[in-house]
Amino acid sequence: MNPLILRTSVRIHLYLLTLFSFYLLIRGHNEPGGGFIAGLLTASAMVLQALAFDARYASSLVPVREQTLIGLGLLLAVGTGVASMLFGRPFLDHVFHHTFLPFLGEVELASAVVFDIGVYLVVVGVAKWTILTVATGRAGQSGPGS
Amino acid sequence: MSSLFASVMLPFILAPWVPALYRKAGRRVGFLVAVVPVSLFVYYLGFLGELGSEPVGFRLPWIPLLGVDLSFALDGFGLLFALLITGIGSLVVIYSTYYLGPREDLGKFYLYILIFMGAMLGVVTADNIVLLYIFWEITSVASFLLIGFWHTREESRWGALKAMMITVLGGFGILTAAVLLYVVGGSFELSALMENREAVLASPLYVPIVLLLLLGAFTKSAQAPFHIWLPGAMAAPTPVSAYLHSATMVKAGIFLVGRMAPLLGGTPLWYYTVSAVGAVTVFLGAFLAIRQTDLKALLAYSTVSQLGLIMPMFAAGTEVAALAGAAHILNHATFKGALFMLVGIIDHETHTRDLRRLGGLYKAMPVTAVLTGIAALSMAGVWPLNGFVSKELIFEAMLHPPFGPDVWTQAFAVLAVLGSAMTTIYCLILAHRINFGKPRYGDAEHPHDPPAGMLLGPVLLVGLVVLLGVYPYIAEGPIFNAAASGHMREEVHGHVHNVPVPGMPLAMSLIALGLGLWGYRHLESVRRAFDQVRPRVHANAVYDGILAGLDRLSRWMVRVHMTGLLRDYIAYILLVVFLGIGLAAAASGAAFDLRLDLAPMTFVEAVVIALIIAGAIAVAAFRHRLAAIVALSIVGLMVSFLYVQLRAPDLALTQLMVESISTVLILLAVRYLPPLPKEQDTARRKAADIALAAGAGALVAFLALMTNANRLFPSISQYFVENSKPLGGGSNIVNVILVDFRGVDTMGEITVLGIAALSVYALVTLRQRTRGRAERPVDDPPVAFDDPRSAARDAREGEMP
Amino acid sequence: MELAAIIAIGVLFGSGIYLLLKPRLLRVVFGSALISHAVNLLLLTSGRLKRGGAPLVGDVPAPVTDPLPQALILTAIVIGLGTTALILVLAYRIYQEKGTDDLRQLRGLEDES
Amino acid sequence: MSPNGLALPVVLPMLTGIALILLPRRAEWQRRISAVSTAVGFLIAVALIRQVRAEGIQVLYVGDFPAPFGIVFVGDLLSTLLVALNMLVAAAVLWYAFLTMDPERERFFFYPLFQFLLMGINGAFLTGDIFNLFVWFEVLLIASYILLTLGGEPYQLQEGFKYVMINMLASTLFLVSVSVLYGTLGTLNMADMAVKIAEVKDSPVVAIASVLLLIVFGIKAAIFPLYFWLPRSYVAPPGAVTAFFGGVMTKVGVYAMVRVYTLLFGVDDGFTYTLLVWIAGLSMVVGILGTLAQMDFKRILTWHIISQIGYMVMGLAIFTPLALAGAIYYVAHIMVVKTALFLASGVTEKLTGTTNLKKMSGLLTTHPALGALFFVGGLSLAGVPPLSGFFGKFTLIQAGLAEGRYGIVATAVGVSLFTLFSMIKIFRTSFWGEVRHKAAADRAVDLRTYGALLGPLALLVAVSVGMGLGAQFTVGYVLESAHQLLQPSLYIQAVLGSGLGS
Repeated sequence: MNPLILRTSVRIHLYLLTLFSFYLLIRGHNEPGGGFIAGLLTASAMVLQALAFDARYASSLVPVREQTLIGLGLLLAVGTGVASMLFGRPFLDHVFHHTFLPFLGEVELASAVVFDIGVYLVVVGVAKWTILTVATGRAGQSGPGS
Repeated sequence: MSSLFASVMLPFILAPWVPALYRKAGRRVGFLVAVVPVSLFVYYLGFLGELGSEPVGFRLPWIPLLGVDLSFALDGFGLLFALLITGIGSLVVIYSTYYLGPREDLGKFYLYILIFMGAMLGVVTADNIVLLYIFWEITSVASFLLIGFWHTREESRWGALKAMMITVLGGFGILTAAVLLYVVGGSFELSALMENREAVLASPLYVPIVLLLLLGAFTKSAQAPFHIWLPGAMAAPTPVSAYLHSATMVKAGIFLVGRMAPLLGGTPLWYYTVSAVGAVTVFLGAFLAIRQTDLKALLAYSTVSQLGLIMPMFAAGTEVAALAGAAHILNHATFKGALFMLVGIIDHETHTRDLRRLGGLYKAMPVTAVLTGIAALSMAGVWPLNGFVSKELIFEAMLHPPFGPDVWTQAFAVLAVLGSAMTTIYCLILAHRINFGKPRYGDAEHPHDPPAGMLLGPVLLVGLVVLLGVYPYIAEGPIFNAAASGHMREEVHGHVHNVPVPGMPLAMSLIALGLGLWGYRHLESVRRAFDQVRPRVHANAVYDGILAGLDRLSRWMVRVHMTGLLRDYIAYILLVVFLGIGLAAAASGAAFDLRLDLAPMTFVEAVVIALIIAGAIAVAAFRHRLAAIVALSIVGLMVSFLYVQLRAPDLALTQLMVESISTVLILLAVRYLPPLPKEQDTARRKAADIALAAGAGALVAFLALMTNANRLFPSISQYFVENSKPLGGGSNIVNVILVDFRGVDTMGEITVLGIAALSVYALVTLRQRTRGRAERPVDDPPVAFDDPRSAARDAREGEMP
Repeated sequence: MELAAIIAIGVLFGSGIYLLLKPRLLRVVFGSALISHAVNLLLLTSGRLKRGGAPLVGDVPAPVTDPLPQALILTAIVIGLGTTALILVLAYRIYQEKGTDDLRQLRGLEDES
Repeated sequence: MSPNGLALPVVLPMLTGIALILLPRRAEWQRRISAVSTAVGFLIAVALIRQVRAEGIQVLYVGDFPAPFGIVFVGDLLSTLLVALNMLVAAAVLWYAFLTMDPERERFFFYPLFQFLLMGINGAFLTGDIFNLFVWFEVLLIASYILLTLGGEPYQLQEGFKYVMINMLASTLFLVSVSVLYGTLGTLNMADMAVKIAEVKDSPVVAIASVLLLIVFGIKAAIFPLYFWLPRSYVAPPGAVTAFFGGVMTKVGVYAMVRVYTLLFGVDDGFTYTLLVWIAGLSMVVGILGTLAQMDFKRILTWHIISQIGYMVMGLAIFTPLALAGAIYYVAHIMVVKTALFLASGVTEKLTGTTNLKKMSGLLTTHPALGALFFVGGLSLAGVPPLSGFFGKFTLIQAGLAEGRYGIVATAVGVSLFTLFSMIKIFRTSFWGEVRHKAAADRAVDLRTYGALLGPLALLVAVSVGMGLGAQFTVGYVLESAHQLLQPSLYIQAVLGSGLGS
């Protein structure tokens, strides 16, 4: 296959898959989907990029350090729990509130969604980092040391 | 009597400061330390004449939950020991200041000595058996440290270990006996147990209690066959031998027998066991002493022998025996303590303890020689020294056993006389052979008497030897009778005699002396004769054999099953699972209920499952790694397809994604791994593997079937179905469970993922080998101590960022 | 259905164990992957299979399949992914350091007395 | 403090770990933050203990979902005690790690990984849900995998791989048992399970599930005959890691065994008792046999772990309040003392460059303070009075003899003699003797560093001595918690009683 066609189609794939993964993430509370699936989907989009181009390019598409992604994701997840504690509620007690967003229809602004976004970020970070590390046999963007 | 408690604690409290004191005061530290035992000695002297069978006590709750309190009681029996501990302790502390060279670590030495002193005082004043045991073990530890004081010598290290192992073994006996007593008598307090004496004697546990307790006593007091540690302990500096291993610690076993006798004694078991062991020990100790050429070893065996003489006195339960025992404890401490110090002086002056290289010492060091002679003759039981006084009593006690004379008690008496005869022989060696005759001074040209400070201890002790021999009445009431009373728990009014009283005991003494004299005159032939009679079984050989055997067993065990092969380890686990589940199923006995509750299956599902099965077998069978990977991903895909069929859309999606990502990972990783070679498994091994694998598969299938057939309770998941929307605000129940109902699981799970990513990164990136190693694993080739490489490594380690 | 699933579980588990017994690192990794499939299916069958639709709450109440095992399996799958990645990397790092992928040569016995 | 306090021992290390990942990897920051967090964690655990003592068993319904549906965290006397000890030991080990960990490992996430390990362990202690327990096990395991292999030395990798695979198999078996339990009992909440198991006591399913769980936790706890992974894998990593693993990791398995046997299954039938008592005896004997031929400081200590687990199982098997108290006391004692001894081995390795006993001697002459600390720690391990080890052994002997279990008591006593033997072996060969290794002054470990290295060691030894001298308090506490464990209704009541109403 012509590498150009491959690359173009893969790039289109990337945008489509990423969009789709956001969709899966948001609707996950009501339909099949959720943070894991969305995260894994985004990760496989990046794997495609890595196969079509190279690992470094693929990783540069998400210009955030992997460890930051993971850290932030974990922070969001545990943060919802801590937040509920700060409000005097039991740990990880989620609140939700229905609202209407354009294009997506009725969506609830649930702290559970924040939790799920955390999951998503962790999965993306982990998948990206692991694949890059194994693919290059070396560190990804984050070299040792600060 | 809180002062009693304070007196026991004082050495412990002061001990930790000694090393610091040593750094300040240097060699004079000994005199400062001596203040402790001297003042304690004075304190205990104050009790003289006050105490008999009625103790003074002190009690402080410590661990009432376990029945262990700080309860102390001092009676005449304990007082005798306390006086020995502090009195001889004072002399030894002063003596050691001269004995130990300027380069010795006196700080540590006196630290250990003080700890020992406190512990020993604790042993003889504790009223709670567990408390007694605690102090008992501390004496073992202190003795270990003191025997090993010259730890650069192999024999010190070896002797220390042996002493520790054997005495601690006995200690465990005491502990176990104490707990059994608690089970039977409901208390650890001796005074409380005395009230329940009948229950203890009647209990079926009485025999094990006695045997375990005696194990403790025999090991500590070096009774045969546990005597082997005491000669080894002679590797300690001589002051230690004088203090711990002749005057005090080795008498702790005797103390224990004496202390427990009112509770456990009075039975044939008690009396005959102790007497038999004692009699054998008297004989064996003396026999072995004669064969020694090292003066300290000779003294060590003689101590063994003498302890065997005293021990049965506290098992008899008669007044005369109690008195004899009490008197001989004191007397033995005086002459043996003196002898050890004197041998130390001789060693110090002539640099040898080999009696073949010594002779005519009287000319060179007359004071030492005279003192040695007097002390040795006292040990032989020569009138009018104190050894004679107590030996007469002992023989008399042996002739009046508590259950009447029988063939056994006569045998004990004969052994005792033979032992005494041999005692006479080696005492004459000490008194005569090294002091007179041709001058032989070991390595020294002109040995001479040591400074007065060093002689202080021996002079005082030999003074006592003479005083108590000539006029024993001075100690009769306040010490001997008081101690006997304390031991008997009733007032004893016995009498000692300083002049020979015609009778059977005197006859026995004379026979022993006569035989001994004859033997000494024919010493060489006696020695030769003794050398012929080598015991078949050496207790030492047993000890060494046990250690060596365990060592071999250990190596064998590790070699046989710790193969280092993952295969074996997995197989062990599986075998344990098979065995465990088999046993559990067999033990529960109930019949299995196999009423299956099955859902219908569609054709598509059947095909999917068939593919999964085929794929799984293919993964296991394929040798070509790419083929195996393909088969593996087919299995994964089919599993996710199965999830779709089984109404699990979220699972199907996740599995699909995970499958693709892990396939990519495997493919990437495979680049770094070599191709799989043909395996040369033997047919047998392969069959074993297949059998194990098939068994494991069958087991899991069985568990699944069993679960299916035993749905004992309805599931809680109905709650999730009902509340997903109202409580979780979502209609995808699985997702709501994940983020809401069981959000903690998810939190943990993404943490696992995060850690995995960190790990992968760190594993790949951090390569120790390329930049040297910070900490080497132990299996590396040994690096010499002065290897420049290791120096460089240390330099790296030293710098902290 | 359950019977067929159970047979599949048994075969998956058995094959996985068979691979764990093999000396090559890669095959051991494959074994662990098969075993986790087996266990996930086992968890699924511990609930009842196919007793209703997918666990989504519709407007009309309808029986659904037990959602709880599905949630548990999801957790287990994700944990499995993490572990697999780690094992893989460990395997190839061992090969890099020791120059062999044969567990029979990775025994660490020679250093012991 | 509301029951939310129970989440803190999990949340705090997690937040700390996250912070350490997000912040620049500067060694000082990493150290300071983890030090402060661990110290605070310890204080929180102590506060939890006080709360449990004052108010009884604490239950946190995570997410406000009632039991048995949501996940619960349960703090009773045992679990909060173990959390506190975990944090205490962790603090000491961290202190040691600050001084010894090489900069490379420090930069490669040692500190955050350590925090995640703490999080997993605390979670395992606190959770009241069997699947959640699995998750915490996975958290602590995966953190342990990497801590064991971090640094990538060949020996580490090779032994680490086996460790990982064996634990993977154990986790698999754990999931198998969870699915059996869920399939038959329909619940995951342990209190709920206890209620249901009590109704169907005779079902073979219960017996099989109990044995499966015993095997799963037995692998983690390294009981006989499932210990073989331990002796080699624990000697591979750096001193600080070995110290923490040796002190704490296997005790999580012991805790889980104690929990399921007291809450779910009980040891009242002859089969379970026989099984446990044989496991206990053989663990003791095999563990101690393993030490006898070893001539390596760390290896002797690692083999000991197995024999000491035997004592804990012995207490569980006898199953009286006193016996269980002895087992708990032993767990606490070993966590402290074992870590201390491993730290001592680490310090000697720093000083001499080896753990091989044949290659060092005379340390008592050159480093008397280290010698004293090791000696006291070793005696404590061997159960010499009045140190902490003695009271654990004493309580177990008392409990065993009161029940007439003579065989196991004899084994326990005999094994402790050889425990002493092996401690003395170390002392004899490496602390006594001629000075054969280079003096500290010649080596890069200067006196100040050496003094600092003794700090964490001294802390732990002091705790051991305190535990022994303050036995009235410590034994009282473990007795109280044993009573609590032997009345599972308290636990069930606390979890389900108030939970059903909300």
